[in-house]
Amino acid sequence: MDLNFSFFFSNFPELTVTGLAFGAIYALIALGYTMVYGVLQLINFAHSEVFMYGTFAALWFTMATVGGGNPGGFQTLAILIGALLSAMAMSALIALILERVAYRPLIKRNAPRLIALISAIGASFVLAELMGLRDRVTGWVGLDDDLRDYVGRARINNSMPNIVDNKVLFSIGDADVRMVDVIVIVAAIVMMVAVDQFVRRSRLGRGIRATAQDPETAALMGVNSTRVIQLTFLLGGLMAGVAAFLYMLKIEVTKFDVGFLLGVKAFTAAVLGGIGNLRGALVGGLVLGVVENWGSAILGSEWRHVVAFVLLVVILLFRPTGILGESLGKART
Amino acid sequence: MAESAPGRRVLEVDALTLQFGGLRALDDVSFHINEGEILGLIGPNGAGKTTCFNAVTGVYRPTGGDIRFNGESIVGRKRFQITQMGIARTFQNIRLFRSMTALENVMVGADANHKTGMLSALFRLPRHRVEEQQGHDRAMELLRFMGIHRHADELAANLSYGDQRRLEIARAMATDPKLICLDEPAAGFNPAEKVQLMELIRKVRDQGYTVLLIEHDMRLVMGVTDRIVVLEFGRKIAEGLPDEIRDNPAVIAAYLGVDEEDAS
Amino acid sequence: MIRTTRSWRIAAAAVAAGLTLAACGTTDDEGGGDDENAGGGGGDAACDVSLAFFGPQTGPAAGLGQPIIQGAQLAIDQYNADAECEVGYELIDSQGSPDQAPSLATEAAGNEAIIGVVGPAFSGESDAAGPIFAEAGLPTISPSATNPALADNGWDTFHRALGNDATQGPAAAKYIQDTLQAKQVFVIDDASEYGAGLADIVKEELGDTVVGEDTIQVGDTDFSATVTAVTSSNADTVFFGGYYAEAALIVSQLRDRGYEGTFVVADGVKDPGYLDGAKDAAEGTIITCPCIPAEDPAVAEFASAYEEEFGEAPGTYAAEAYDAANIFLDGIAEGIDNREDMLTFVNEYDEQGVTKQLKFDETGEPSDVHVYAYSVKNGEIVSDQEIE
Amino acid sequence: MTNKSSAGFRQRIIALPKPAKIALWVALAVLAYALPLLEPPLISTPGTDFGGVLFTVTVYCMVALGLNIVVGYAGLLDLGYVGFYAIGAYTAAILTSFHASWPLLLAIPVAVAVTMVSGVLLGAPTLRVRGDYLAIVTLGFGEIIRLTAVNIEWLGAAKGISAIQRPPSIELFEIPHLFWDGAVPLVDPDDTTTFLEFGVLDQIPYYWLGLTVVIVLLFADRLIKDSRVGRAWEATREDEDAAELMGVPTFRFKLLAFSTGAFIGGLAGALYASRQSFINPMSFLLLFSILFLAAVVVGGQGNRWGVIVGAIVVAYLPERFREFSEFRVLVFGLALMLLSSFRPEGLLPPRRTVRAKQLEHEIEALEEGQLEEEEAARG
Repeated sequence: MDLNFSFFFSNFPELTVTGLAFGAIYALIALGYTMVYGVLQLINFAHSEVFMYGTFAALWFTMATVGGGNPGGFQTLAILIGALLSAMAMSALIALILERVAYRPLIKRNAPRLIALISAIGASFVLAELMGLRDRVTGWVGLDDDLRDYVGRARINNSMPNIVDNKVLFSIGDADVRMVDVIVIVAAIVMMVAVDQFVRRSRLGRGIRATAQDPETAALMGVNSTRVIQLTFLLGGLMAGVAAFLYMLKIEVTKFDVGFLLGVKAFTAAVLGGIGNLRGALVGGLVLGVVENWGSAILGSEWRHVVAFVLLVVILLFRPTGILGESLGKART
Repeated sequence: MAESAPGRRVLEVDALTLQFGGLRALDDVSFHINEGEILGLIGPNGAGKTTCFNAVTGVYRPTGGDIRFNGESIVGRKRFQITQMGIARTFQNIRLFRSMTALENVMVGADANHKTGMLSALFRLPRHRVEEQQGHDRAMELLRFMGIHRHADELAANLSYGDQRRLEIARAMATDPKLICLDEPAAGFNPAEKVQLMELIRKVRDQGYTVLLIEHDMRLVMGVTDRIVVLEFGRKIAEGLPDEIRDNPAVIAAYLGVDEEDAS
Repeated sequence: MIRTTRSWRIAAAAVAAGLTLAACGTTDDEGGGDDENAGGGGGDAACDVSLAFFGPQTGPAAGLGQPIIQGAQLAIDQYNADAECEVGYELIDSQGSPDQAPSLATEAAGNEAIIGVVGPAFSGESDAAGPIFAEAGLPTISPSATNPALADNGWDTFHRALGNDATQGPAAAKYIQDTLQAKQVFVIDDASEYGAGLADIVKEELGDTVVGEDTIQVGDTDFSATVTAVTSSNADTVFFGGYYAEAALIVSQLRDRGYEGTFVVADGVKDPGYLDGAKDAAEGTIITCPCIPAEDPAVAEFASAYEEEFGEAPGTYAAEAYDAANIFLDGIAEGIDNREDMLTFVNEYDEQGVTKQLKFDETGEPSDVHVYAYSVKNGEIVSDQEIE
Repeated sequence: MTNKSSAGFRQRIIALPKPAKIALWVALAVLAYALPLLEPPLISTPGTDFGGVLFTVTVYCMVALGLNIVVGYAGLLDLGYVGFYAIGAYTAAILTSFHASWPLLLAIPVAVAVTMVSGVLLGAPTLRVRGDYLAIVTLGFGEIIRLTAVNIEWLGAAKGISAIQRPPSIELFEIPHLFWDGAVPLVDPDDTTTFLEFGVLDQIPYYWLGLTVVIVLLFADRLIKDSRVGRAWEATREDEDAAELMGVPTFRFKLLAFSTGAFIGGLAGALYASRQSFINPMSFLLLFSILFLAAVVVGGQGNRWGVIVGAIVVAYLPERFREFSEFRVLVFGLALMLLSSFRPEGLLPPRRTVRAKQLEHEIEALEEGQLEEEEAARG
């Protein structure tokens, strides 16, 4: 393992910007983990699949509208917005279904948290496999030929038409900062701020915070806990949809099992920032993205994931509740 | 302040101060407990009784001052070590091992003084057998003493509220303590049960334990304790025999005035 | 007696499971007597025999298994179309993991109807299953396992229908040096047995012209650190040892960052999935492959037959699988119905296949491997030249 | 009322005299040993070797028993258990084949010791963090172990390590298998297993070895559970602070649980490597940690028989129903979801949980009855 510091220092700005861009995607996914954890103290293992369905929604929408080449101009913008909205709608839908099917029956019975985790793992397998077997599933109803472009190649990478010209926007030193990275970082931060403000200021948001702090008292005060939980899943789903759209913009390729690794990383980011803490998710995501990139530069990309997990362990040893601490609810014992 | 009941000092709390951020939960509190006595620790809500308790049992680390048990400082020791030295406690909100049986709960307490490890257990070495037998016998004895031996094989969670309180005391006694700290053991009891409990606490003391009792109910405190320490806003405002405390104007002002109901 | 009845039953079940069971010979369970000669087929062709595919049908690597399954399927379907006795086709799904390989191989070894195995697909499962096939004398021809060490285990039954890393690596390096005249090469691998093995050989051959290297992980999607490393190294050529999924992402992200050097990859990338994933970014990619170009009529015929049957262009190693299956099928057509004869037949085989001249040396390596360079032009993989 | 009848069955078994009980257990054990020779229809696995599948089942049983100590007894959520399994397998592989050629019987104790030490090294800093954090830290650990194996040449990298030693054989006698003609079992004199030859083609001796280890572990588990150690684990799981204040050195016991779990995981890994004779990082994916955890929870964490059932469900059913092939994972996922909804305490919950549940139901029923009465009275 040779340490390549000269490369790291000479390319510091570029490594940081690209790291931030991917970290922003982690952050948006992390939001779903952190909110559900804050309210239910559950690791929503299937949240990764909520994200994955969003990537496919963005992909399908773009495929259906782009047709031949890149239309350019205003039309491109319309397609982008459409893809964003379909990803958000799809992810939100999946998140709500998940809540209804995999969680609510268990929450009602007050099942142990570990059981809820197992149910979520099961749901995650089911969702991923349904996507991976979509050619078969549509085959049962005889639609596989009509939808071949969409459901074919079910178990391998599916890629999106390239619609954004990734221009150099400006340069820091001799490092170019490009369009897509800027869109991703800015969009992610805007979304995070929006959610943060929503949870802080709106009535529904207060309901979320109250339930996170003390479900029983919140219920006594007239907060409808089922609604709050639904809202939590909905918000997490919407943000996963945004993440999915930005991911497709940046990476352009998705697959039925793309959620797994990203989900693990996003959950790591949530814990890193302080689980249950919305701002923590943002900080955790960005830190994770940047440190992964720095670590890959110094040690080689093969150590990327190892760097991420070692970072997590080190942070938890020195700050057992994450960088910003837990806050959506309380510091639980 | 009268010093009554001569005897060795089991616990000495010396200028104990505890600070949480800007909040001074305990401020220069000193008192001691003599061997074989029942000391009541009282005060209005938020006076720092449970905080004091937690400092004595090692849950909180004092910001200043010292706590000595049998002349040895316990500050900085781990909680289980303090228990093994001979201080046991119960909890204000019952904290039993809910999915274990009553007997097992008490045996966990008895295990505090045992040394059986993995290998002894695995190969059923003599140590395991001796300690297991001893722990079992002691636990049954305590359950009988508390009058709940019929429920020995029931899950702790399934016991009645009163029995759970008794089980907690039995579990604490099983650690073979010199000092046993009871944190509001009568909370949630009806008057008849409280009388029974008073009897029980005296019986505990008669078995040779020293008792530190936190209690809200003045009648219970007055009836059972040998001496009383009164806290208010983290400071000790009085100490003495029950009769002295009853007539102490500072206590009446601070405590009785504040919370009539509790004082009734 | 018991023994034969039993294998009869299994054979029948196997054939039924593989494809539709045509009225082939007698299926009289009781009187199965000497099933070796029970075939009612025309000519000398053997009856009641099966081939097996051993590799990932499901699981994370299913995408790589699919073209292999279909390649062999095509060969068997073509054979069965004119045969009196249909050859069965068993899919042994290892999920690409060596975990289940021993149990699966043991079961396959116990099923005497199986006289040839197309696979195992990966080197890992080959390592785990190889000793069992060797012990059972069941000949295997892998269309895709390229770890050179596999041939050194002394398994007589082991063959592979493609060049190993040690033949392809030097050819790729030679092309980079002689044809591309590269001065500065950046080498990337995906840490897989295939990719890392290949990249190591290329690095060794290129020596000082290698200005940088990085290792990614299969399944990763963001390669920004690697891309930064490539662009800042001023390399004029990038070699990637790995499969098409990651290759497509890497080349896209390289081009996206404005990198203009040549992208060189090996046969694991020669898949329609690469063009689909990388799109315009794939343009100009050099792919080395120990496989005959499609301009060859036999190859073109295979490609169109494949596309007709499965509705997609042949993916990575589909042609090798087709070749491997055809070797066994030729043996069956000559009336071989047991493993021992099949093994001898395979060891002595020497025919032109779709991908190469199919002939094995004593370790089971193909003895006559030609490596060709292909390039991506106008969204298609076209042959460039043979690398001498 | 299946619940009642199974409880009745249990009561009847408990009521049996001790010698009868022992005889029953011995009979069960003999049946378990004979299973691959009997090759019973319906149970035997089509398409893959029954003996080999049974061996895999025993490995899962070991792993589930080990993980049960960590998760079920001590209440520590470990999502990286496969890391220990990998360390055991790799140590055995390195010592018997890759960098040395020790005999396997010497390598296994070393592998187990190395795994235990790694358990302590991982546990000492991380067991202080709270439950859910521990989950993600252990998950990271599992991945670090795998990625290290992938990326370090000295550990064989992605190519893996082959020619791992098999256990030494003592060939004593041959046992014929049965084969079934419909429902009629016949002895098949051509198909035999040599006792005790750890060969290439016959997986049954490995199964016998695995089964023996599982039985030993079951005994050990029972001895440990019914002792100060088991009580300390349970008390820690139930209420860590209360346990500490009752004189239980909880950290020490958590570490003990962790390293005991690691011990068993390492042993399972070493045996697996030896049967496999080849390992590479593919066998230690994060997915396996999740499957192991599923085995423990599905069966009923905290109950040693429950986790055995769970291990059988997770390891055996997918092999038995290979014909589902591509839908296997889908069906498995569905099963996990249904199970958590309809049997959240696991297939075989600890006896005490059963008792508590029954009581709860009774109380609920009483309350409901009261409510109805009240309503009726009002109406």
